[in-house]
Amino acid sequence: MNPEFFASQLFQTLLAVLLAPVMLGWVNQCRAWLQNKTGPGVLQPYRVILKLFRKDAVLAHNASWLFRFAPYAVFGCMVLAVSIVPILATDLPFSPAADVIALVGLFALARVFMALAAMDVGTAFGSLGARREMFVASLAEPALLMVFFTPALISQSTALTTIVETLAHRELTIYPSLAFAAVAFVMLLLAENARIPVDNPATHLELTMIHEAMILEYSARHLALLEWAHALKLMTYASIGIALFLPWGIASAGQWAMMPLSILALLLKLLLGSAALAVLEAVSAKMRIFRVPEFLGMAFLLAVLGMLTRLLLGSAG
Amino acid sequence: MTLSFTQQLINLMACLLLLIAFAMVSQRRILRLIYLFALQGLVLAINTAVVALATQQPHLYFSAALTLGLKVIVLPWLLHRLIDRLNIRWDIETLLNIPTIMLVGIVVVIIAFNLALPISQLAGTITRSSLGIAMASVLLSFLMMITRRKAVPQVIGFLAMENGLFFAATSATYGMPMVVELGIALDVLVGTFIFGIFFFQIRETFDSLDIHHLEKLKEKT
Amino acid sequence: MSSLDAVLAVPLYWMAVGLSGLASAASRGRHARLFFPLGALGGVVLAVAAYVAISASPQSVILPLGLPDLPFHVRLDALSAFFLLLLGVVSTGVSVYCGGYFGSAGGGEIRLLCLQYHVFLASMALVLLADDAYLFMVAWETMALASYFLVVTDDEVESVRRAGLLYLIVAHVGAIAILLCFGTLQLGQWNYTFDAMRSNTLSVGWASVAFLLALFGFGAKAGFVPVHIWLPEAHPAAPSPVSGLMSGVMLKTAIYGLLRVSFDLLHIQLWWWGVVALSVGLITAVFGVLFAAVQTDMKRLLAYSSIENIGIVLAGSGLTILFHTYDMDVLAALALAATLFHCLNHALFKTLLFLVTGSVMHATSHRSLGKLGGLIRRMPWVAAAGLIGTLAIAGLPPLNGFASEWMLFQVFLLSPSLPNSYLSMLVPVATAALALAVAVAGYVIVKFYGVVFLGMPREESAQGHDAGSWERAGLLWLAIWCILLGLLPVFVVSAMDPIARAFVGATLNDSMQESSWLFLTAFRPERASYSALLFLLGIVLTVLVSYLLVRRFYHGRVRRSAPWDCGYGRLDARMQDSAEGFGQPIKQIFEPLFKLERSQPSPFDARPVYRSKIEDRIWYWAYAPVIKAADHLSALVGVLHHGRVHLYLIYSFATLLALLLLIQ
Amino acid sequence: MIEIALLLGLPLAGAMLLALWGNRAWAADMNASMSLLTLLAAAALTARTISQGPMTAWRELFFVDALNVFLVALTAFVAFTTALFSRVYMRVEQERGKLSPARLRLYHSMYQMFNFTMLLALLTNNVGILWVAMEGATLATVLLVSLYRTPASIEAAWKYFILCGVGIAQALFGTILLYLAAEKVLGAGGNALLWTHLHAVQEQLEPNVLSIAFVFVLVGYGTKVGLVPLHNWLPDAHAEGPTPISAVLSGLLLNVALYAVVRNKVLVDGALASHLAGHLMMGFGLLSVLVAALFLSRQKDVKRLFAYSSIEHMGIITFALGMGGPVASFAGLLHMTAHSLTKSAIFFAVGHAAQKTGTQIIDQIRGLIRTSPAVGWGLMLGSIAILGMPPFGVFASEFLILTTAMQQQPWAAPLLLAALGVAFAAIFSKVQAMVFGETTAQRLPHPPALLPVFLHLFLVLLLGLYIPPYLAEWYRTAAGLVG
Repeated sequence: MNPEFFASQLFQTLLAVLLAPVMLGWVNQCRAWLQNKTGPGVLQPYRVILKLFRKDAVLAHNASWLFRFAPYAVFGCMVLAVSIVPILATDLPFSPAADVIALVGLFALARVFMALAAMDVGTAFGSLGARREMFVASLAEPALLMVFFTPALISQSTALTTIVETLAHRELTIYPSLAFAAVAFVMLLLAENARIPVDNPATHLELTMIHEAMILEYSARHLALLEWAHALKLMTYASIGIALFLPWGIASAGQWAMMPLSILALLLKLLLGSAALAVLEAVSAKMRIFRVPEFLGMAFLLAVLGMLTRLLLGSAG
Repeated sequence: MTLSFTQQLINLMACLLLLIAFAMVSQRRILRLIYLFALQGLVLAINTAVVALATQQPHLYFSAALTLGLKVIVLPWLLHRLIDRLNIRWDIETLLNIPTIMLVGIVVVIIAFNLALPISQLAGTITRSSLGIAMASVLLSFLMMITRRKAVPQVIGFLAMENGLFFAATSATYGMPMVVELGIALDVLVGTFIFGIFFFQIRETFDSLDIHHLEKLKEKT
Repeated sequence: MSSLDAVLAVPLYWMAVGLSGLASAASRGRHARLFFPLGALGGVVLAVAAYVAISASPQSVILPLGLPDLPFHVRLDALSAFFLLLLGVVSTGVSVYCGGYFGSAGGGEIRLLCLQYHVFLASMALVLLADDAYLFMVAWETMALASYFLVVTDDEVESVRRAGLLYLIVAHVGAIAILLCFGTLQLGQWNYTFDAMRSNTLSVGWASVAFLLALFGFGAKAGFVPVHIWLPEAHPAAPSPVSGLMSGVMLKTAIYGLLRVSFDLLHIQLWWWGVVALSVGLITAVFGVLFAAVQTDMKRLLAYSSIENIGIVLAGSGLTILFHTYDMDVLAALALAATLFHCLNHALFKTLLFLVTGSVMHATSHRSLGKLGGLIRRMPWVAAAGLIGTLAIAGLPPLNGFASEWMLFQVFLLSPSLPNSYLSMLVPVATAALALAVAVAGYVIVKFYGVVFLGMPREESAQGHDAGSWERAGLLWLAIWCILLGLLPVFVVSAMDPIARAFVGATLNDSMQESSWLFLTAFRPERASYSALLFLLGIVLTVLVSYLLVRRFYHGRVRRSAPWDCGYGRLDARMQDSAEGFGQPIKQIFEPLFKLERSQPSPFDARPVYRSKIEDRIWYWAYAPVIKAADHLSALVGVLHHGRVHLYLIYSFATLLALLLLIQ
Repeated sequence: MIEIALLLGLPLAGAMLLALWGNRAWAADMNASMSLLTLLAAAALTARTISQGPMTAWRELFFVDALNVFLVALTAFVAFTTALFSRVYMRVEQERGKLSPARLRLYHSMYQMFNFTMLLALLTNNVGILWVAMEGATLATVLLVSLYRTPASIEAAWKYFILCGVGIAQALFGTILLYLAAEKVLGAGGNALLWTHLHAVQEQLEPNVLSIAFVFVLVGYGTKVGLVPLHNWLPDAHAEGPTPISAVLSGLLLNVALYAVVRNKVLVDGALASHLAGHLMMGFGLLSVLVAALFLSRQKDVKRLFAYSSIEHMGIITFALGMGGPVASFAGLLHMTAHSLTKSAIFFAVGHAAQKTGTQIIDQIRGLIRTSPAVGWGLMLGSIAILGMPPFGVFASEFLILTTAMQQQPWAAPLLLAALGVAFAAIFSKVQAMVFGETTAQRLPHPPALLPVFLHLFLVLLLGLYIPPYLAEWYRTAAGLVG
């Protein structure tokens, strides 16, 4: 494979990594507006991360190597994830290395490190957060797989690039099965990224928090990496959603001319998508932890229904 | 067709045997039971002798004599001495009441006759008609063993059954070969002795010959 | 010397080692360090010879032993070679580990242990080699017996005895079922060699009977629901290395038997067999993982997770049967490869984890998750090995567990092409079940690792020391294999090509086109591909880059302090989340599945005690009634033996009359 | 025909001598040596039969073929090993004051007498003598069952005597009927009861009579085999008698009784074209297996437990022989051998265990491998063998029987599966409790006689792994005779 591939790969990855905090900032900004607040501004996440990097790290006495290693692992996983998803163009040298199943595995890997690190110090909060995280994930992960499998059935492939190629570049057809999958995906996005109604990133109330409880022991650069990884995760999910459900405008192999256009398209989509997300969060309320299974169960069901409709309607589905 | 005198005689004996068998089943007094047993043996011996006379089978004379010696004299005498030593002369209570036993006995006899019918067709002996009776008396003494509650009558029933078998042998086939006859006789003799030993063992262990002492070995539920 | 001779020599060698171990008078430690490593040598030889034999053509030999008309037939074909490879690799690690483990810990007379252990290994090898029903059954039951004696090593403990008893009873009933299955297969000409059975053509009905008998019989050993009941009892009871072998290898011999009967000995297959196997497998998988989630004993937890994995394997073989019956042999080959690959992977990481629990118990003499914690600081080696096993069993890339599960998912995604519409409708549900099982498995194993190795010790007594060198070596061996198979799956998978060609008549080259050492593909590369190496490379790269950047631009000063306690100040180990706590959400959601009894203290209780017991409903549904019925019947017949001689006479009298009337 | 003379003469002489001096110190050794000589004679006879084939002796009064010589060898062997075991066992009993010298005399002489009757029953060619010998066996053992003179033992002996006596009487009636049928063909006189002659003319025998005769014979000898529902004497007698007697009862008497049934079955099969006899036997066998399996779980006395297991195995053998055919009969005979050896070995081990703990109650025997590993492992391995676990011989025969049943009588297969499962659970749970765990046993005054136990187990193991060709050939011919 020629160097241009790597160039595009590198470019996309860097773009995503750099864009991620902005997107998070944008979502928060929209929420602030929706709640009639001025809001901290779009660049707030950058400031937070930079501030954290400058500080000295504080570790618990009994924190083990796992605790210190976890942030890097999680960050690495997220970078890898975002570089697998075709955001701008489908000719990524890296994509054959991992398909959607591997992508889910990647998220799981990050999550497991996160949870283990949270349990490492042995505080009540950490283990509680880890438990809730893993528990939510144990229902969200199969649902996510199901969501991926619907387009996989359509495009006869689990490789993201192939999926996007088929969905984006064949003549426009409406897939009812994808509608189910899309709804399910949005629900999962909320659950997996610790958004309302499943989790509230803004709270430190132990009864409700999940993600925050896990990273409670972290500080300085470790925390910075985790926050960044968190933003990256949201970014990745957003771009997956784009790739699967609004793939139009993504440049296919070798079309360098398309690139600027697709960048514009991407930015537009992200802008709108995040705004929609903010709206969604603003209008819904945080639910009790034991409502979450029902919520995710619903998502799971929808995803399976998507597959079923696909099989039922055959190629039309 | 008219039966020959000997044949009539044999049938008469057979009927006597059946009668005695019923009498034993219904007998309440142990001493009488022994007498009846001796009587059975006597009839058996006579019957054998008659058959021997009629068919000129030398060894039958011998077995007649054997029967006379063993079952009319020795065994009754043994038993008599036994109950003298153990002085048990009182009445025997049975499990069922006598009439019921009689009824069951009748049924048994009917079955026996029906079973014996095809066989006695086959048997070419002048005594074939009595085969059914033989089988009946075997089963009757079986019945007697079932219904008696004391040890001694059970043994008498056992011996009576052996008589029935002997009768069957004579009536069906003019008796078994000599060797077998001797062997059987030996077994019976030894058996009776051992029974005698048992009476004393049981007596000294349970100081009674009532079998309901011998009902301890069972499945604990 | 052909590879068959080499393979055949190993069980004999093991027997010899066991017997000489029985004879030797060395002190416990030296005895263990001498004989178990000797056994490990056998394992290495077996692995090498078997790997060679996979690609070789089947070889067979007849031994001068056995029944008059039925000498022992031995045959080494690709399938047996593959499972022998599994046995060899795993047993090597376990034997090395035993050298340290039995040397100091693990009760029981070391000589007997040594004998039983090696007989166990040898019998497993013979099961895989047998080519006639008699040798197979002999080896099979010997395996059961040897493992039984190993399970009841600590026979003073009442629960251990009960577990062993339950295990042997289930195993024996299963064995009789297998025996009847062979009885059906031999078709009445009393030729018990597998060759003869291959050539027999059974009617559809009898074939189904044979298959169901095999499913039941082998299931009783493999632990399919509902005959899994012995498994979570026996595994905790046994010494850890033995639990490892049982769970890692012995369960696989049952899978081997099932494959042997349904693909090799039976000449036909019916599509509904596949459906039965698939559904039983998935039910088993989900059931196992849910029960694993609520366990508080680490070995019980692992035992239930074995049930889960066996269920997954069974589901895979079910799919294989389905594809095969519809002549979609290319897919069948892929499914078979995935199934076998998962067998191998599960053998490796499950054994590894059992050995880890062994070292933990060895160090802390605790088995309950409620007491352990924080061992990562005291036993770094074991913790590291345990982490690898954990990531592998959780199905996380780039380790081996993920590779086989990836293949299985690919197979499931291919199955909509089944001609029967109902079946293709079944598939999404099946996939969902599989996905659920895999995801919850991750939950379970995080609970396991987190509670055992992370946090703070929940009891002061649970302070361990790290494992000895022999134990480390054993752990390391298995861990390395987990990584290797994860990074280079293609080597193993492509080695299964002969099996696929022999059993489903398709070569893996069609079902995994352009698989290279780097890329594992399913069907077509553009359809799906996965490269663990690149994957790892990516992660390592990004981690390195980010680490170096952080180091470069910001000083990495670190201050140690007490964990943040929200100002409460009396933070202690008891406040960590317990194993029960971890299981609680699952308990909450899937409540109807479990038989729960909780005793919760009242708020005014001076010394509050919280106790909750979780039991398997299936015992009360399936087993208790049977036992009750048997007792009832035996009470009935017990009345027969009444003690009165008159009655006995009446019995004979009645029998006599009845028969006489009967023959009239 | 010197071997036969020795075979019958030695035990008889032994009985006479021991009747006089059976209470001496050397009596036990003499008992053993007599049995050894008998064994040697049996070996010689076996060798001759293998070389020369079937033969008759003394005006055809005796008859030897593969079938009965195989049982003769087995009988002599088990009798010898049991004598070895009883040397030690009985000495302990005597020192514990359970036996008076007089009773010891009785025991030794009757032991030899029992051997004599067994061998006579096996060797004789005359169906009538066969009956006499069987009755003689009852008479010889009945006093041994009540040897201890405890109420329980007397009761057991009484039941044994009455039930077997009555049963045997039925057998005699059957024999008479057989004679009646035979006499039509062979004419009156001794020859009409000679099995060889009967076998020669079996097709001409009147079927109707023979079927009735077989019913009587089956009920008669079946009582001694211990077929349900005629089995009720068996557990009592096994439990209450001295352990060596339990061993020979289980190991020998049941076999010989079954042998008597089989000999008659051959004739009946010849006379009747139908498979009536076989079906009757299969029915009895299956019933015995099922009922015995159910009884097993209720037992509290270890010897009763294994007595019921004997009933179960006799049921299996009867079922197999009833099924017929080369494989099933082969398996039946193999099972007969394996069962005799294993069961007697178990009784040896149980005897020692009971002496150690001073009780036969299962709940009071615990942790045998702690005090005396040899006894414990003997019991454990023996039970494993009797439960049909490979690589022991019992498994080999059960393997053949079950697979054959699956083909010929599929309806019976699930029943057998259930019965074997229940039996396994019942026996193994009790044995495990006795062998493992904390112990209650104390030391014995004498080292236990474990040579017989492990000798038997070794042979059974051999049967499971390797049956030497000539032995196999021998089984085949015997199976051919059984039909």
